[in-house]
Amino acid sequence: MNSNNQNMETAIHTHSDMHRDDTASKLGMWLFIFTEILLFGGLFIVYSVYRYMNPVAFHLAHEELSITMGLINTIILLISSATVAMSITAIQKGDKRLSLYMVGATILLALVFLINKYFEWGSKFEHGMYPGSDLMDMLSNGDMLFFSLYFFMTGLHGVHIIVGMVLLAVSWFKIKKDAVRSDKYALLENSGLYWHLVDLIWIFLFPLFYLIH
Amino acid sequence: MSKENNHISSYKDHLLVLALLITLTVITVAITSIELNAFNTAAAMLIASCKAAIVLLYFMHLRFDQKIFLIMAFLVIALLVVVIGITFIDYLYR
Amino acid sequence: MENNHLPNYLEYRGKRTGLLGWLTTTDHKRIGLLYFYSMMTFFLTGAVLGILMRLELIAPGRQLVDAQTYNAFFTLHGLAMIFLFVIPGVGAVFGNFMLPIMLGAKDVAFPKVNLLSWYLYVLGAIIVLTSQFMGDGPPDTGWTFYAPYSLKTQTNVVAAVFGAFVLGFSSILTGLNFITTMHRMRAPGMGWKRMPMFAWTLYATGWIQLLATPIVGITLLMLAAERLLGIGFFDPAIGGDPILFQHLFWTYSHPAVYIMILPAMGVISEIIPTFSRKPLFGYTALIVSSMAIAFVGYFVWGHHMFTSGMSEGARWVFSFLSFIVAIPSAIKVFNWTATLYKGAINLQTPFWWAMAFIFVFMIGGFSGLVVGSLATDIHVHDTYFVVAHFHYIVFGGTGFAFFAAMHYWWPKIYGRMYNTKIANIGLLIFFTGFNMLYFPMFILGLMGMPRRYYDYLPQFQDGNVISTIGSWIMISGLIIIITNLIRAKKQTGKIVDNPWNGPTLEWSIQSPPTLENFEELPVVTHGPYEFK
Amino acid sequence: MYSGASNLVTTTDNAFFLIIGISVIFFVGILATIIWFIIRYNKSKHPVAEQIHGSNTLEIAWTIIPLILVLVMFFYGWSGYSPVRNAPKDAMRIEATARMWSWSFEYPNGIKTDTLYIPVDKPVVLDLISVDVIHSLYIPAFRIKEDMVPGRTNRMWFIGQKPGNYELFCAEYCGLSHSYMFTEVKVLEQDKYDAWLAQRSDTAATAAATADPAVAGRRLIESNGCLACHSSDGTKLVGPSFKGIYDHKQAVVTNGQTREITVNDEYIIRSIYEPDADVVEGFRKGQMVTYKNQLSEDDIKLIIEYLKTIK
Ligand code: HEA
Ligand code: HEA
Ligand code: HEC
Ligand code: CUA
Ligand SMILES: [Cu+2]
Repeated sequence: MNSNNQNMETAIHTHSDMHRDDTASKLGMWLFIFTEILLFGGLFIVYSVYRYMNPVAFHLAHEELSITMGLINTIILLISSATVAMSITAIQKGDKRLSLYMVGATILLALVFLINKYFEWGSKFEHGMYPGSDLMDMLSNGDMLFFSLYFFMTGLHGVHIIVGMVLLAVSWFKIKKDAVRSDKYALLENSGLYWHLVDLIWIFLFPLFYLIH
Repeated sequence: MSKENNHISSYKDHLLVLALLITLTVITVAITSIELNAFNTAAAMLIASCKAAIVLLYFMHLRFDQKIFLIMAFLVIALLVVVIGITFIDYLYR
Repeated sequence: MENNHLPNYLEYRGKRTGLLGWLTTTDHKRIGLLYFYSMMTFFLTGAVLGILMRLELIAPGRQLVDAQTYNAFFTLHGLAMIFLFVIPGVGAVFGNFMLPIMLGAKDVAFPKVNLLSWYLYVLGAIIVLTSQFMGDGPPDTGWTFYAPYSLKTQTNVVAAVFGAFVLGFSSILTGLNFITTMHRMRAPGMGWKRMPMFAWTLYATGWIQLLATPIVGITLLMLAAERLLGIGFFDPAIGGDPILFQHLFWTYSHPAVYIMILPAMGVISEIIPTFSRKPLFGYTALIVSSMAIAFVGYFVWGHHMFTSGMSEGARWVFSFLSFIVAIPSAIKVFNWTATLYKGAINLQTPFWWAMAFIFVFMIGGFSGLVVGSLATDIHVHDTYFVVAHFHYIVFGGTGFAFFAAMHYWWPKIYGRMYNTKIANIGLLIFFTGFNMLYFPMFILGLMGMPRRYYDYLPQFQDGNVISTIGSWIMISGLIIIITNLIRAKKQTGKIVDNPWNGPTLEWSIQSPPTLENFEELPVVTHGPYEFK
Repeated sequence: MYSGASNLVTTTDNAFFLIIGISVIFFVGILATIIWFIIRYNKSKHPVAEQIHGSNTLEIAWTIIPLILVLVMFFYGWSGYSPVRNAPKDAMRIEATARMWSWSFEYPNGIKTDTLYIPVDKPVVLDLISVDVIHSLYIPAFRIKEDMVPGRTNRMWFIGQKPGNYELFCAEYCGLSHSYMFTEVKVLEQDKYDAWLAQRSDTAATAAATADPAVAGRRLIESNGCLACHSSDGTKLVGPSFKGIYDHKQAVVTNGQTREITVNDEYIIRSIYEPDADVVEGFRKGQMVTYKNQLSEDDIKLIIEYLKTIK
């Protein structure tokens, strides 16, 4: 009985390796991305409804945000999207070094994005604008909604940036250890997909909060 | 991957796409900085959608992958749009 | 071991044994059972609360508890029943156990994620349950958490909301896992048009789980942020719109009712062919109707808000779509009935459960039409009529299908047969009690008794008394049913591989299945319901 | 059913009977078919099943027929509901205010009551206002219900067609005493209604002008729903009892600090305008909502006079 089981153990292991299904994990990642799209979709609904109900306040409030900051961050994220895409091309071509550089660059850009965000939020905080502050309590209704949404949506986006960075960091180490390589790069590919999602969301957040009026 | 997906995008393609995206970004900033009222929002959202489509098709590889991913992504986004639309049936006609 | 069986998944010993072996398992069958045991615990918690509420309502005035406690009771009852029982429900227990086997696979696509879902489920459940004891007392908002009451009440809403959020995550991961499994793990020859109906309904369910759950997730997160950080979203005092909360809540929670019912319909679609010895009538139509329910069901949420002050146009659209979504359900009922035609009907316990399901599901569904219609819903909205509607269709639909599935697959899961005579008697008592418990609520609702009422006017007492007595009859039935099943699990004896002569793949292997399900990969050459 | 209590009863009940009627026909029909099949095609009588896979004709038939039927149902539901939305122009307006957990109705001439009085056969529009959470005004006999959402004004209208008293419930869960948020609609003949109105305006006016301020205060407390939360006999409800409250020493929590105060005029005004500023120990913040827009300082003076009388 015991030896029987032992055999089964090994049998599973060889089996599961033989049956590695990269398409399945990619499908899984896509499905997860769909979920994320709907998650932010819910917020977009809230945003558009409140914008519709308070057009003037939203217009005035958006002028408090710095377009330059937003633009810089947008470009940073776009570049990071390109670097992560190139890291995949690199690994597909077997160029481990370049791939490592590209993933590294992506993580670095992500960090710059966060630092930027930190200063952006920081300057708001300095002016006494943060969730729950007295200033925020005194805002008019529309402004309150605008800034609540601003903090909530960019905050949630920031959390996604951090998750993406963790995924990319894991991929980096796996590439380094050759656990991710030219014939087995699903992990990197999926982290890349996730990273593009983060970019995708920002592509909408940027005009919604910084641009349109 | 392996058998099912062996399209490898070139570095050059990625850089081209990046350039396109940055151009579009600059264009939105430019357009929205002039007063166009309602058109403003529409233009910004239109350009954002183009950018999103480019990211989905090229960076996220939907153009080269199995069609099923493209179909799914399209349906999901369509669903979200319909949900927003239906919600607005309430708000627009109150 | 009897009958030269190979060690089955219950006997199998891996690296870890005992409890730890269960808690670290990635075997879909064991995870299914983990869900089963934890879910039964929560179901019984919710059920006992239901019984207590019925006792309180046996007469006007205070019977057992005060108003605050009663309000906490129906909140926890709703939360436990909806989020901990029927939403994971049939899918997480029987889907996990049977889906890979029905597809001819060894496991789901992501076994570790599957285990993670279970842990998230338990974590979410624990958070919801501890919310009862922490902070300023058990939440008293109802399971719908309507703002602004949920923002105002001093009770521990944040924890409950956060628990529901975690549960949502678990549900999403299950859906993701099942969809991937169906796309990638079907055995050779098992085309989409050869998948059993149960798998198809799980496929439709998976998409709802993926695409609807995040919306409630984010909504609840916003609610929690509003309570914790004081940033405004829904409080009208700062310009928020409470109706928007309702929109977002129901954008999930209506599709969620189809998360509950679709797998249940799948179970019924498995049982009826097996016991009629006939292929499922209109297999393709049933697939289409499942997908249609999932799809159209996404757009009808506003029918919970007919009296909220929504715009006219929205009421029109939502009422219209609510009627449209009834059609696919109608198609299902007709096809089930037609499957019986010229069959060789074998009257076994699971079959009786399926028939009981159709009976109560029809009543629930028809009352759904009454509440879907504008004029009538204005009258019965938020009355006991709605309470009757959803108990008939949630408990009567999903709950009955859950019990039907237990009776159908029990021999497969444990390799033991229960006493069918006792099971039938239990069902009869249960069925009688069920109708006595919930039918009077329709009348009460038409008379105008609002729901979530701790106390009521004397003219409503008769109905309430009948209903409470019904609840006792139902308990008796349920106790008989459950003890009968537990006794079967313990009793030793001959193991039956395929007691019902079921046609689908899970019946082609031994009971209980081995760890790997199939000794060799099955090759499928025909549709799911071919007899001989 | 068909009591004719309001103009909405007939159309609503028609929709009920149509939907329930069609449903019962289907229910009985399907059930009978199932039973017939179970008996006729039982394994003992019909041991070999015929392997039928389906029939497109049938599928189409049982898609189209129910589709038509539900469209009919939808139409009846819709047309029964349409009048609910279109109030006649000349309707009488009453402002209905809900708060946890009481009702107040303000008539065109400024009178306030906690029971709804309406004249028979006259269209009445209710402006639905809530000051705290969502409530829902529900008159079962009239087949009408609409939520009262804070921050916006919903409307409902109806014609009471039969004199009598009807129940009025709060149908949207609104916290602790939701089930006690109950009052009545009194539908009066026109002449009785006029008489009532005249008498009410009279007493209100005289009470304010001449009578004992404590009586006026008591009336204010009744009509503003204070008694939903405060008893006058010492019973502890949601809020502290009014009995013996004046001049009483009380521990209150202000900004998280407990301190001792004496209940005086200033404190009572503060308690009514900013209830959350000082929270009486042992009670919960956020339950009582400000009465800033409902009660003037003069009103509160009268209330205080009344509070002084209950020792
Ligand atoms: C399993 C869960 C489930 C299912 C499947 C359904 C199914 C349906 N529900 Fe139900 N519903 C709930 C769970 C469910 N519901 C819950 C939990 C609530 C309350 C939430 C709360 O407020 O707490 C609720 C509340 C609810 C409301 C809001 C009531 C109110 O608050 O005022 C409405 C309104 O339209 C509604 C409608 C419907 C309709 C039209 C269907 C249809 O899908 C039904 C379709 C089925 C049939 C029609 C029967 C079968 C058909 C035939 C036998 C053929 C003949 C048919 C025809 C001729 C048409 N439901
Ligand atoms: C799957 C869903 C489900 C199920 C199964 C049930 C089951 C029951 N519900 Fe349910 N109920 C809901 C979902 C469900 N409910 C929801 C969503 C709400 C709305 C909440 C809200 O308003 O927010 C609700 C509200 C609700 C109300 C309305 C409260 C109100 O509005 O004031 C009532 C009142 O009678 C009630 C009663 C019951 C009863 C008596 C049972 C019973 O049928 C329970 C069956 C169980 C048993 C019969 C016990 C079995 C026990 C054993 C076998 C062990 C033996 C142990 C002992 C006897 C101690 N429920
Ligand atoms: C929804 C319930 C509710 C209603 C309605 C309500 N109150 Fe209160 N009230 C409370 C609660 C709870 C407290 C104690 C907590 C606090 O001080 O805020 C309180 C406190 C008070 C106090 C201070 C009592 C003390 O012992 O110091 C006064 C005075 C008071 N209310 C007057 C009124 C008046 C007058 C009305 C009506 C016009 C009214 N309240 C209506 C709930 C209510
Ligand atoms: Cu007011 Cu319920
Ligand atoms: Cu619904």
